[in-house]
Amino acid sequence: METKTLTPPKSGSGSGRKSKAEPQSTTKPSDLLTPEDCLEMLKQLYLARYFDVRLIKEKRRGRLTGTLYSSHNQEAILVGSLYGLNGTDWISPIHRDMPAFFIKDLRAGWDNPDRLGMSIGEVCAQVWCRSGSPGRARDNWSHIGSKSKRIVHSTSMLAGTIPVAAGVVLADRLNGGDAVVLTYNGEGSTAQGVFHEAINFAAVHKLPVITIVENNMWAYGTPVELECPTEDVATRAAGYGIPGLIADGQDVFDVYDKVMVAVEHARAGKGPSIVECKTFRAYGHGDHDDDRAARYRTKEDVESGRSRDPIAICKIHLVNKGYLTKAEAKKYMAENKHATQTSDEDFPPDVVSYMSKGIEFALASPPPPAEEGAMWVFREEN
Amino acid sequence: METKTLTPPKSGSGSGRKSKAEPQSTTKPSDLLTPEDCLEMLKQLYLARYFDVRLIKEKRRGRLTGTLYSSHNQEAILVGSLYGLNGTDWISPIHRDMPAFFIKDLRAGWDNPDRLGMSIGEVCAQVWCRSGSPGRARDNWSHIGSKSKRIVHSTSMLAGTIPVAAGVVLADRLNGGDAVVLTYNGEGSTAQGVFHEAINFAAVHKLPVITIVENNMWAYGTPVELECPTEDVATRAAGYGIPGLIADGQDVFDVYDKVMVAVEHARAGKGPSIVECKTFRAYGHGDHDDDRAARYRTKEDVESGRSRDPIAICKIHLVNKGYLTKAEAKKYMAENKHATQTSDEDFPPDVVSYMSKGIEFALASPPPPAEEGAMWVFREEN
Amino acid sequence: MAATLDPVTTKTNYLNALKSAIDEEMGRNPDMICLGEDIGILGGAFGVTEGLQAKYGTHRVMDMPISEAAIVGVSCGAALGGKTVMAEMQFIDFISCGFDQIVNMLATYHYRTAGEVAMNVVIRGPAGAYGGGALYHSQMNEAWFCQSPGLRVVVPSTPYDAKGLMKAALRDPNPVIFYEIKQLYRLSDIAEELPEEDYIVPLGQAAIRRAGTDLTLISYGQNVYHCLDAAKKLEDEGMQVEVIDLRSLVPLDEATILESIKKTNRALVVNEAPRTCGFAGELVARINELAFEHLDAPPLRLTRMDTPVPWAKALENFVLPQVDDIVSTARRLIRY
Amino acid sequence: MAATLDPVTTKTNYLNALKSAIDEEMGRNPDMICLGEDIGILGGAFGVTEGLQAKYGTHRVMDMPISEAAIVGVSCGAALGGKTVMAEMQFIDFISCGFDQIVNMLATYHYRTAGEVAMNVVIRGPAGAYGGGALYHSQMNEAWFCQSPGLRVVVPSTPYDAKGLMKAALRDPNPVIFYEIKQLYRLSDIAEELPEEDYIVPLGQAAIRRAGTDLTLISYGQNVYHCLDAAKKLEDEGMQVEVIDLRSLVPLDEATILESIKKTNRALVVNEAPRTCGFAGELVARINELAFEHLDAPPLRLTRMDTPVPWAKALENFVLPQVDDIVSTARRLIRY
Ligand SMILES: Cc1ncc(C[n+]2csc(CCOP(=O)(O)OP(=O)(O)O)c2C)c(N)n1
Ligand SMILES: Cc1ncc(C[n+]2csc(CCOP(=O)(O)OP(=O)(O)O)c2C)c(N)n1
Ligand SMILES: [Mg+2]
Ligand SMILES: [Mg+2]
Repeated sequence: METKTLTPPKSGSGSGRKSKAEPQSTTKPSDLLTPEDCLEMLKQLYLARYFDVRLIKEKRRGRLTGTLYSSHNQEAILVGSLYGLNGTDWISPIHRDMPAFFIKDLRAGWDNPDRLGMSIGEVCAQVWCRSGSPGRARDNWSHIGSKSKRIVHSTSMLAGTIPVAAGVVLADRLNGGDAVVLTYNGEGSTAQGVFHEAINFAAVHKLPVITIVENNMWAYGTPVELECPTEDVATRAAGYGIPGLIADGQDVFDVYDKVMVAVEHARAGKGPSIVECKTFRAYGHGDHDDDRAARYRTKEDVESGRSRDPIAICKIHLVNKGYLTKAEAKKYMAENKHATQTSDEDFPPDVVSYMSKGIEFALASPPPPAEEGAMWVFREEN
Repeated sequence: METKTLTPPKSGSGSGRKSKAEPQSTTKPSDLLTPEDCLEMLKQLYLARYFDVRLIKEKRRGRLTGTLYSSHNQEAILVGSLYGLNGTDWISPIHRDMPAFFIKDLRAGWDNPDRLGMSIGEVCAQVWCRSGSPGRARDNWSHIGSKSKRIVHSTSMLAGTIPVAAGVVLADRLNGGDAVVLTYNGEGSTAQGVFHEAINFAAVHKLPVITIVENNMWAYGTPVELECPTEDVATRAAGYGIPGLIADGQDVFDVYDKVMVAVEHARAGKGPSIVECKTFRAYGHGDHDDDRAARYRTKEDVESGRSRDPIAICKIHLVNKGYLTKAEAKKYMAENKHATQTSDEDFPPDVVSYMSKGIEFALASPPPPAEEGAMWVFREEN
Repeated sequence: MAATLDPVTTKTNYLNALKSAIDEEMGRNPDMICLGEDIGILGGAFGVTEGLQAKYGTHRVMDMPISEAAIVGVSCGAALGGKTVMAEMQFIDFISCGFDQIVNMLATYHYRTAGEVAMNVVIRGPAGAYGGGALYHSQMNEAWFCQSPGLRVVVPSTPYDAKGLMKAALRDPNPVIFYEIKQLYRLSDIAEELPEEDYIVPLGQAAIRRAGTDLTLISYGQNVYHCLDAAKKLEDEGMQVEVIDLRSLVPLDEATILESIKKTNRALVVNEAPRTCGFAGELVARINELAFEHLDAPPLRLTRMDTPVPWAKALENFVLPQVDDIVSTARRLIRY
Repeated sequence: MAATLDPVTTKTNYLNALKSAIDEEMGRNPDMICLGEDIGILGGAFGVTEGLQAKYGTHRVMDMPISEAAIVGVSCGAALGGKTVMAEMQFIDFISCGFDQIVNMLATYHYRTAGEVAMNVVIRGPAGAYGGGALYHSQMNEAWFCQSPGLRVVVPSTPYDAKGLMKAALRDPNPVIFYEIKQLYRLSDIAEELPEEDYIVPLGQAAIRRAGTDLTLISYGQNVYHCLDAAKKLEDEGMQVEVIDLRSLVPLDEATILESIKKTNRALVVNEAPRTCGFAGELVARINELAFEHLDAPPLRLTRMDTPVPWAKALENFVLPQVDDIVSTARRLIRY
């Protein structure tokens, strides 16, 4: 843990034009977070990491089916972007965002049954392909959602949820609501046509659509420079005349700050933003790709890309703020480790037990009965 | 003809970032045009106008089938953008660009059989739905093209030719060529996803794709502000880090200047540009829409939108340059007239006869025989 | 709107029937919105939504950018947010530009969510050939969507059905692809008096347009009229042909088809879509499954050739089924 | 590439057969290029293009942005510019994102230009269910393209065919949609020795995988193996079933189908795609048209139910045709 790792790769607005949404004063939204908030965010980082680490291990033991798209090293984007939302806000996570489903509105209480996020049990039931999944295991992994919890259900088709997200906040606005929607997309996905169509539409109508671009430098086996012609993906915002913000995706508070600027902008009726979060994909594209990824990315690149662990960076902030002692910071050392190098002792016990209860819920849930394959093609009642 | 009408609505670069492609010196490409060039451009404007006017009249007499998307008042975009091209460059016109098919490489000689543009007879044969059309009247109006004349065949699906245009110059580059491609699109069409996908791809690979945006303020019955969130459509370029130039679409020389900057940029391997040409749609979206358009656009808007006739503006330039006397300028007065108010006397006789010969060619060409409907679904020989 | 001026004596055409269906549903359902290109200020390319924006406001009748994928995707989102959505494709041919959002997002939403979320979305647009519209203003591409489970597919052929099916579609919780036959929009021959009171035509019920005993002609959309014309000619030759108008393809009214074939023992399907993998072939397969034992001749289909729809009229006629083709094939089948 | 190490004793799997076809065509045709997501640096999600970029350079093997519409459209443009193009869809399911460019631009180019411009483009990608891939990694959406005139549609089921059909497709001047069955990619059971010399499998020729007299089973892709398994079980019961592997759907080898049915007088089509408007229904219709007089029983089809492909294995099995379904339906048909 050296302080130099706090330095973000870059910051500011990626759009050519100066963003009107940039904070004007020097007080950042994160300055207003309480010590409890900050410690909660650290704990959520642990939870997101533990969830991923645990799944990696379960997958290696052959207990899970389907592909695992690890969110390791990208957790600060999820925690930082979700922390400031209202429960009634919408989100649309994609393949690499599994923890988002239960981190949404987690602030409202980890065991609060009324919070507007999925339970970790539901998410585990989905991963374990059980009927306790919100989608009854009819589609895989991240393709779950919930109308009541305000989570859009994605398909596999990248960027395909952005127009849906625009539609859902359009409906909310028509109903007099003030919800915003956060859509998550990899940098590679921003090349899709529907990304353009949806953001253009949202910009014309100033809809509260915030596109979080998780720029982890790779889209499967293709580096960002073959996906995007500009240095920053946030530059895409300039084409729509909307703010294009860049956050240090390793720093949960910087993500929080940039997203809250976009959220305020959107809630005030000023329209969409793009928030690019600079990060780095820790492993292969999916777990099936781990071996090949080790060949198409140099060891040095991977090491430097992963040198700024979001848990470590969060701790530095908390120590600097005086919310955590150095000794406390060293109590659980999940950071800077490969998933398989970690043990449960590297995580706070309540994090481990929360996830374990989620798995218990999943395992207690039976697989869906075969006949369900033919059900729900249509809604039959009127 | 008042000089105030020379004032363009706007100029400069629409992208947020200062375009690297802006001319550095004060000598504009059009300053290097010879008097013959300038007079030829005026004649091409007359020809484009006469073609349209004649078709409007023929259509009203019930002699043509299909919809006529008039290019009236937008001719300077076609003539100005095409004039500086090489014959071996590619173009992809769309519905409102019928004159582009024969204006391409017209500079190489109106009666030059080797020029790399369509003959006006072929274009007329297409409009009259005859077998002499390059597509043998299998698809309608602007959906013609020619591999040998280097014109991409469009479908009706707006913006759909941009990736095709990118592909054709990709092939040319692989073959060691230096061709550029001009793709034409209305401002409304830039909302399509494939616009984004194609330009993003071209920008990543610095392919010589120039997108001419004919911003005539309306997409059918929808005003530009409901199609595009920025004041200038050229701003879309900023999202790709490419030049976004704005031309006065009523001024053939300004169009020429901006397009030539983009062409040089592209030919030098620096990649794509967007050139927005500000103009105004003279009539309804198509001739079927004339009556309704008169209701959804105010009379004042239409009058002011059409107050800057490209023929008139070209003449002012030529008079100012000393290439045309004021008397000569008044000889043919096609400008500032509704199509039905013009007579053949408003056009130079060689323009009228050129078009008339084209129509003769068309009428001499038989309709395609019925059986051709079933032909050419596949190429059968190997 | 002429249709509402004097409902007792004024006949309503197909287009006005659609217009009044949408208007009435907008009136009775405050949660319904309309999305499409040029549907507001202009009132639609053909005028189906004329007057709606003035009546219901720009927030309920939205002029969309030229973005079919966004139109469909935004419709999905609005439906997820509780709205009923009418989404217009300016021509049904352009639906290909929103294809992924239809087959992978819209069609599957209810299935994927195990019934949690229904997509109350009607995607409608002008369709069909025989009008010189060429490749991209003539399509009947319903088979793509019949092959994509989760979508209802509807094709009315009369003003009464256009109105009743549109209302049923807008009230159905499932996504519907609604084909409007643009050649019928203003055809005065088929204009008819419509009930003043609210009515629907339920999805999944075919109509027998003409009773007969010698052969069952099955079609929908514009081809229904070709079948009726053929039936008249065949009657002159002494043959009694039954004409079934399917009206909705998904769900399909198999019972009516079966009943008819039990009586006629012969079937001919007429369809302007391309032959291979079109709905005509599907019907032939179903007739086999349902009624093989009742068949005295092979169930046949007359379709467009496997070509696009060409522009020049002679070419268009050549590739599309014509009344005379129906007559001669029907004759052959009856004499089989 | 194991396949080329010792061609005499080493069998080639389906994936390596494809790889060598593309490699050899790239070698013999300097005007051929490959476009796709992750096909260069990575060598493709499944490795079909592994090593090609190193061998032929980044300008002939291009890693494309995640833009299926651009991949197809750029392919059209490159073909217009004289190139032969192999365009990969990372999964065939994503073809929906490039749908308009395929059905309206690519498929019609030769038609629209009255034969001036041929589109020498092969769009290929991994396809098929039975692998737990769920809704978006399991599709067989070939019927959409069979319904879109101007496209050839090919589905090989063996390494020999995979290589021979790929080469034929890459030499065919027309656009081809090429379905690779991903469950077969590395299946060692079906690996086989391939000729060392150049060969093609012409498009439009079916293969009889097993001769029989009692019933004709018709399928393609993965279902061919289900049919062969069923045929074995039926043989144990004393029934001789003929199994036809279509290999290409457009063009279709009608002659082989007719010959077989003349002999067996019964046909069953097996197909993992959804039922309504799938290629199975098309085959049933064709069999009617071709061989009605030779049929002793209705030609039937076993298909996926009209549902998406669900994830959980029990559900997936439930909606897809299984060997036992084929056996019992075949038995019923033979005893009809
Ligand atoms: C439309 C579409 N095309 C291709 C794919 C296959 N695919 C899945 S993930 C992926 C890479 C995504 O990269 P990026 O958007 O950067 O997200 P990351 O995986 O890096 O988080 C690709 C190509 C897909 N899912 N959808
Ligand atoms: C994909 C697609 N959607 C819709 C249409 C119908 N349409 C034809 S022209 C047009 C308006 C085009 O406006 P713009 O791009 O500004 O060009 P303009 O006609 O003004 O020159 C529309 C909506 C189409 N042709 N293609
Ligand atoms: Mg990425
Ligand atoms: Mg316009």
